[in-house]
Amino acid sequence: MTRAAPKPQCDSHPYLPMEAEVVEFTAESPSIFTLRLKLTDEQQNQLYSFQPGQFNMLYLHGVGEVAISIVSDPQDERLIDHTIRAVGRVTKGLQQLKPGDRLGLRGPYGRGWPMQECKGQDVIIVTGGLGCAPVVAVINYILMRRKKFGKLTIIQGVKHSDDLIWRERYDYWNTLPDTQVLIAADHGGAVWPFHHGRVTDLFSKSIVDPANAFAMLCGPEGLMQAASTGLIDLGLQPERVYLSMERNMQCAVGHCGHCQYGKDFICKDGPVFSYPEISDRLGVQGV
Amino acid sequence: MSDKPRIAVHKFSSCDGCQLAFLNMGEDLINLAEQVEIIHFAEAGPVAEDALVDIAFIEGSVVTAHDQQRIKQIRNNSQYLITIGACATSGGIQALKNLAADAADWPAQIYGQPQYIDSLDQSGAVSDYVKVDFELWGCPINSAQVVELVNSLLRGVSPIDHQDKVCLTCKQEQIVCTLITQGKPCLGPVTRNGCGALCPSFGRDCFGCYGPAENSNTIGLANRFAGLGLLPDEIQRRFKLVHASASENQRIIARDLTQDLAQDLAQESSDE
Amino acid sequence: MYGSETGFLARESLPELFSLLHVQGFDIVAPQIQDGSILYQVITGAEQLPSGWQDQQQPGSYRLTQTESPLNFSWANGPQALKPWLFAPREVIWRAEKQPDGRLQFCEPDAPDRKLAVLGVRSCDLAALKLQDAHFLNNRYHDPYYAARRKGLLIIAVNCSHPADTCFCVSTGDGPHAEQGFDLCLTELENGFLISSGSETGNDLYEKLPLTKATEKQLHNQLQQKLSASKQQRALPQIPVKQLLSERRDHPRWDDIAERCLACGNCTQVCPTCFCHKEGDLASLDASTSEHLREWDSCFSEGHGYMAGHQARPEIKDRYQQWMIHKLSSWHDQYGRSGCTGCGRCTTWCPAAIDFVEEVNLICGDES
Amino acid sequence: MSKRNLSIRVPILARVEGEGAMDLDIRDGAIEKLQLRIYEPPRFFEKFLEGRAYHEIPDVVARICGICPVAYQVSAVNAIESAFNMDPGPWVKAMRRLIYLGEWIESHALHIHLLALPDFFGYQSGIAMAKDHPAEVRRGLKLQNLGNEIMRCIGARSVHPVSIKVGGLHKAPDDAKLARLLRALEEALPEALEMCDWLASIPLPDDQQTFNCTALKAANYAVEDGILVSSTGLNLKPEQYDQHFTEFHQPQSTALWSHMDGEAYLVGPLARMNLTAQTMPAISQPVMHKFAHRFPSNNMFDSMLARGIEIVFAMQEAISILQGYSRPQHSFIESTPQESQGQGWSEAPRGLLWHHYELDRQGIVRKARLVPPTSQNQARIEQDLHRSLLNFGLDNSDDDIRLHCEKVIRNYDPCISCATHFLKLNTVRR
Ligand SMILES: Cc1cc2nc3c(=O)[nH]c(=O)nc-3n(C[C@H](O)[C@H](O)[C@H](O)COP(=O)(O)OP(=O)(O)OC[C@H]3O[C@@H](n4cnc5c(N)ncnc54)[C@H](O)[C@@H]3O)c2cc1C
Ligand code: SF4
Ligand code: SF4
Ligand code: SF4
Repeated sequence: MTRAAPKPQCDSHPYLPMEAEVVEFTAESPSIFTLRLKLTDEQQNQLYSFQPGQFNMLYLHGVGEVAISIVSDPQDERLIDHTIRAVGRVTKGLQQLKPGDRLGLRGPYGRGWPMQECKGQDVIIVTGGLGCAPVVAVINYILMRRKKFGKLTIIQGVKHSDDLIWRERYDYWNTLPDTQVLIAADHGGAVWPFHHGRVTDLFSKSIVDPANAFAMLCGPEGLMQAASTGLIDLGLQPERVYLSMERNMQCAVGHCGHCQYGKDFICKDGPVFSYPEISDRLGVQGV
Repeated sequence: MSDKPRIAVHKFSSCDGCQLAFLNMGEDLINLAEQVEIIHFAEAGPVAEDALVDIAFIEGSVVTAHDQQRIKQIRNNSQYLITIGACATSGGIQALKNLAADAADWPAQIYGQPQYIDSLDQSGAVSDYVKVDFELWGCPINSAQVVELVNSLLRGVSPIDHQDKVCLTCKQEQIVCTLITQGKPCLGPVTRNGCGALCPSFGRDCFGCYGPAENSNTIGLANRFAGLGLLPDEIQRRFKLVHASASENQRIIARDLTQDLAQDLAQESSDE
Repeated sequence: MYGSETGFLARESLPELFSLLHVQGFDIVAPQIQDGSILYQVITGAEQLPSGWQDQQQPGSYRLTQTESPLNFSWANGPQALKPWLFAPREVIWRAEKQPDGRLQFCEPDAPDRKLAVLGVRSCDLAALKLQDAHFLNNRYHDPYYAARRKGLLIIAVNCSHPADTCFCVSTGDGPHAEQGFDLCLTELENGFLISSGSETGNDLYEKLPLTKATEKQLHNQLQQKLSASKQQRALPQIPVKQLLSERRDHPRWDDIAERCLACGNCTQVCPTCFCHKEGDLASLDASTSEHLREWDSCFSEGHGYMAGHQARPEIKDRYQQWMIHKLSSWHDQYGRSGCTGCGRCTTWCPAAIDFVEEVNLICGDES
Repeated sequence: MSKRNLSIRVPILARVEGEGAMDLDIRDGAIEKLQLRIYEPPRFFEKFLEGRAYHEIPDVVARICGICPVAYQVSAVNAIESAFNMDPGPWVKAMRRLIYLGEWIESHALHIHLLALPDFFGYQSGIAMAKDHPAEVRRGLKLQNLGNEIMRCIGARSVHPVSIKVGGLHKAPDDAKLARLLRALEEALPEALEMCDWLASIPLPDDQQTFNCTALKAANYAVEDGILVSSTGLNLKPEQYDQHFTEFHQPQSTALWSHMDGEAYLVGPLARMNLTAQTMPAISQPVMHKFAHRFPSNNMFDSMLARGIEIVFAMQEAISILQGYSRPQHSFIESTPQESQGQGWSEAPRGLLWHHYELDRQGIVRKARLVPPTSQNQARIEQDLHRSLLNFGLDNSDDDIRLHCEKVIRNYDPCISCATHFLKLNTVRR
């Protein structure tokens, strides 16, 4: 695998953020929101480019930085979207921003999804937990360029039916040609219209051709592990199964050591890995 | 009315030392007063014990029936309740009383008219009685902790819970380890950082005034102290000072170390 | 070629080296005795060098004693040497200033431009320096602060004559004598120092020092010293530790370590190759400016494995495995060799007296 | 005088250390009840000390009081060193004096600016006063911080410092830090003098009364040790304390009270100035001479100026100790525990603080007794409240009466946290 991550723009001083402005704030759910940002420096704005699956470090003044995936389309006008779940210090602070507010941004960082490799192929996307941002970028990317890709299955698993956001979006996607949305909840409740149980139960229902498909996985490690083996059993080639990994991240440039996942630094060797690259560690306690 | 956050500083059973983290701030005390509205802080002047506030800081432990009512009232009146210092957070040095078998008799032993003394058998942490939103550890806490905390609250984000070990500070500051070079029973490896490794920087072993750190292996350290030649009673006294009530320290205090050591020795000789 | 020549500098002439360095604008960092240990500090003259000091090191124990000997370097490494001078324990990497109109300005502090000559660097630390260079400089991203300090650094190595009981650099191939990576290298003999140079800057100094040609006898003594310093009690096993460690995560010895380990992180802080750090903000009370700091962190701390609402390495055992497996296994994949240069610090400075080498041997040995 | 009835309750006394209240009942134009009621719950420190090793005592007793921890530590080590027959030598004594002076500066500056002065200028707090008198309050905070800085240099921090041990200091302070400290003190000294001028110019109630004073005396103004002298002519060593001073329990109080030969007495800055001003080098200097005539004083309100003068003294004294500083070979002498007992004392910012310990062969405390300044001042405070209120006049408005009483109490800088941490162990036991 030699998919090197491209270098970001702000390279002369790898730690120094650029100033960005909040253009739009969208509340997706009580704890999930989307920040649409724009670099305030026109030149930086022109130079900025990224690939789906890459991420930025967002800085909230006086509080700190967090790694957040870019969900907008790389070809979009120069606006950079981030969908964020407010869980802790920084992200809860980001949730209080309003249009016009300024923050810091540096990036993009990391190795994104294999978008070139899977042109013309079927794609199966498996996500778990609350709205998994990194794959939203892929879904948008494929839907924007629908003809360039084969069949698309989106499988979303949630613990509880209440955790599902973007219900309309899923319903809409499901109506598109060659596109299928499958949803599972561990605890569905009486009126849950979708599957009760695990996402892996749904693989057999997918419309994609396992022999010609790429898989993109994002979610809790246990789920990704189970999904990887399930998909490989289904007939996908292991090197076509991709996973987006997560570890604590401080610097995003491979210096701080926090995002080590075995031998890899998730910030620069990932966050997206192919299954064979990390199968030796997947699901191992303490790695 | 200003829209600045309203704060209160309440005192329970304590030495007043943690309130000094405010009063010893120097210029920052005046800066702070510009950022917040101080509603109740008896030692500094304003008295309004029952006012509604955004943030209530609590110093001291709960030791009387009246204290119990008072802390509940404060909880009801405050949006955030934050303990400052060992007394409020873990019961503090007063909690040594909790470990004494005859503590209930102390007032009678001491005061001519003990019926006038309102004192519970226990010195309790505030969290024994009401929900606490955040705890500042330390005996005493310092001004830097207060400034950092207030900074977070003013920005509407949760404060940072520092819980790494004193050892990390020692090494960053290039302070020489007292345990390694002098064989002293230093509690640094199980104590929260935040003080700046003051004791080791003055050549002495940390006695744990900032309380247990995250993942504190007090049993491992107690065994090491035994290896350094400390007797069971000395080992227990190490863990029984400022945060005697903390569960990590109780693991050592509430244990019959003489028994354990005897077993260990027997084990060792049978291994040979 | 540098280093083809070896000259002799009489002990009385050591001040000449100090003057030469001062003339060239260097501050001199050298060993000092402080609080029962040897620390590296800025000194102004050769007479401030400690003499006659010897160390006894054991797992979890370090003691110094002074003898009548005139030797300045007859001890093994103390808790820290080179690392803090390049990779600062705590520094501001940028500052954010909020303008009255709400705009943010990000400013970088001036890059450090101090010229430092470090006297007394041991070969294990030279090897470690190479690894830190690989991490902070020869990586895709350049650390500007490390780079600036590195640029101003002049290294005067001293060959180890008295390794500690905790040293095992011979088994990692990193000592006891320095082969490369220095500007000057000294071997301390009874009356003075054998000197060779290892760089152009070193050569320049070498030329200017009042040296005599090394005698046969002196060169023989140097060799003897190397041979005796190579007899070390401890050794890393000469087996494929890289695979064995990561395969044996279930070995019962890890549980035994976890009972003793205090997860205090001392081993990682004294290790000359450890690079982990965390970042944080220190804001002014009025919220206008905020300094973005980085400071040393450790894989033993809670924040290292923390993720939103989840901890990757909750148990002490997980953290010890991260430390040892990274050091002796992952490092090979990351930087082409193990991350351990045999300095023994992690063993001496462990408050729980855990013997790193012994544990590796037990986990990777055949008896399990 | 009208025959008025009045009842004033001040449930929480502001700007004092610790928790106290004041009750005043006037019936038919006469004071029926007037008391400073200390209700802060007891903390039983003397009990905690039992069973602790001698070397742990400084860390335990410091936590009795966050405002004067050094006073506790020094009285304790004085007592233990006397028990073990140790003399730690002049360097150690100078260092203890130095950190103690830091505590005086910090405590006095805090009391003057944040606790007492707002009364005289009509503010609720020092912070509120800072809006109209920014220069004076900032100067006060700066002096307070300098006191803290002295303590940080010698003891690592100003609340519960960590360097004092039986036999000396754990470690000699850092030379570079001391050099910076010396410069800072020299630079700030003129500001302390200005503060004194300013304090001397503030109009005070003229409230003459007679009272007993007690203080330690030494060749150079007593701080860390001395001989007890009193206006009644006592001249005592620590071990004679018990012969003249007795403690008793008042029902309204969780603190014990103390009498000297059966009478109330005053300890603290005014008592020190009244009895020993001539031993203070500062007072004989030309810049200070103008204040000398105010002492001895029968007006309790002169306590504030006494504190100001003590700040100047403390800074000058600290400067002279620092100028003569040299690093010793050893920062402490080893102690050899023995079965023994010892008494020791020192002049806390608020006055005399006496400790007594009984130790066993290993140096474990068997019994401890401590008498803090506020307990000693309690009887005097109530006496003063009565006299002063009568002088002031019971016809004044409720608010004025209340404020006047509070002024009187605050003038003693009572430290209630201290007062309640003590127990009399030789009282009734079954
Ligand atoms: C490559 C990558 C992409 C991500 N993309 C998104 C996204 O698009 N949307 C989203 O909501 N979340 C995303 N996350 C997770 C997000 O970074 C964390 O949820 C967030 O950092 C936690 O913030 P907090 O408010 O809890 O910070 P704090 O609790 O203040 O965390 C303190 C520090 O720890 C780091 N940290 C904490 N949790 C994590 C974590 N889970 N992963 C990495 N670092 C962490 C932070 O960077 C911060 O520096 C991504 C993480 C990674 C590694
Ligand atoms: S002195 Fe104590 S705190 Fe410091 S490194 Fe040693 S064990 Fe840790
Ligand atoms: S080193 Fe330990 S005992 Fe000393 S101040 Fe710090 S936390 Fe408290
Ligand atoms: S792992 Fe231990 S022995 Fe090896 S370089 Fe690091 S500190 Fe030295």
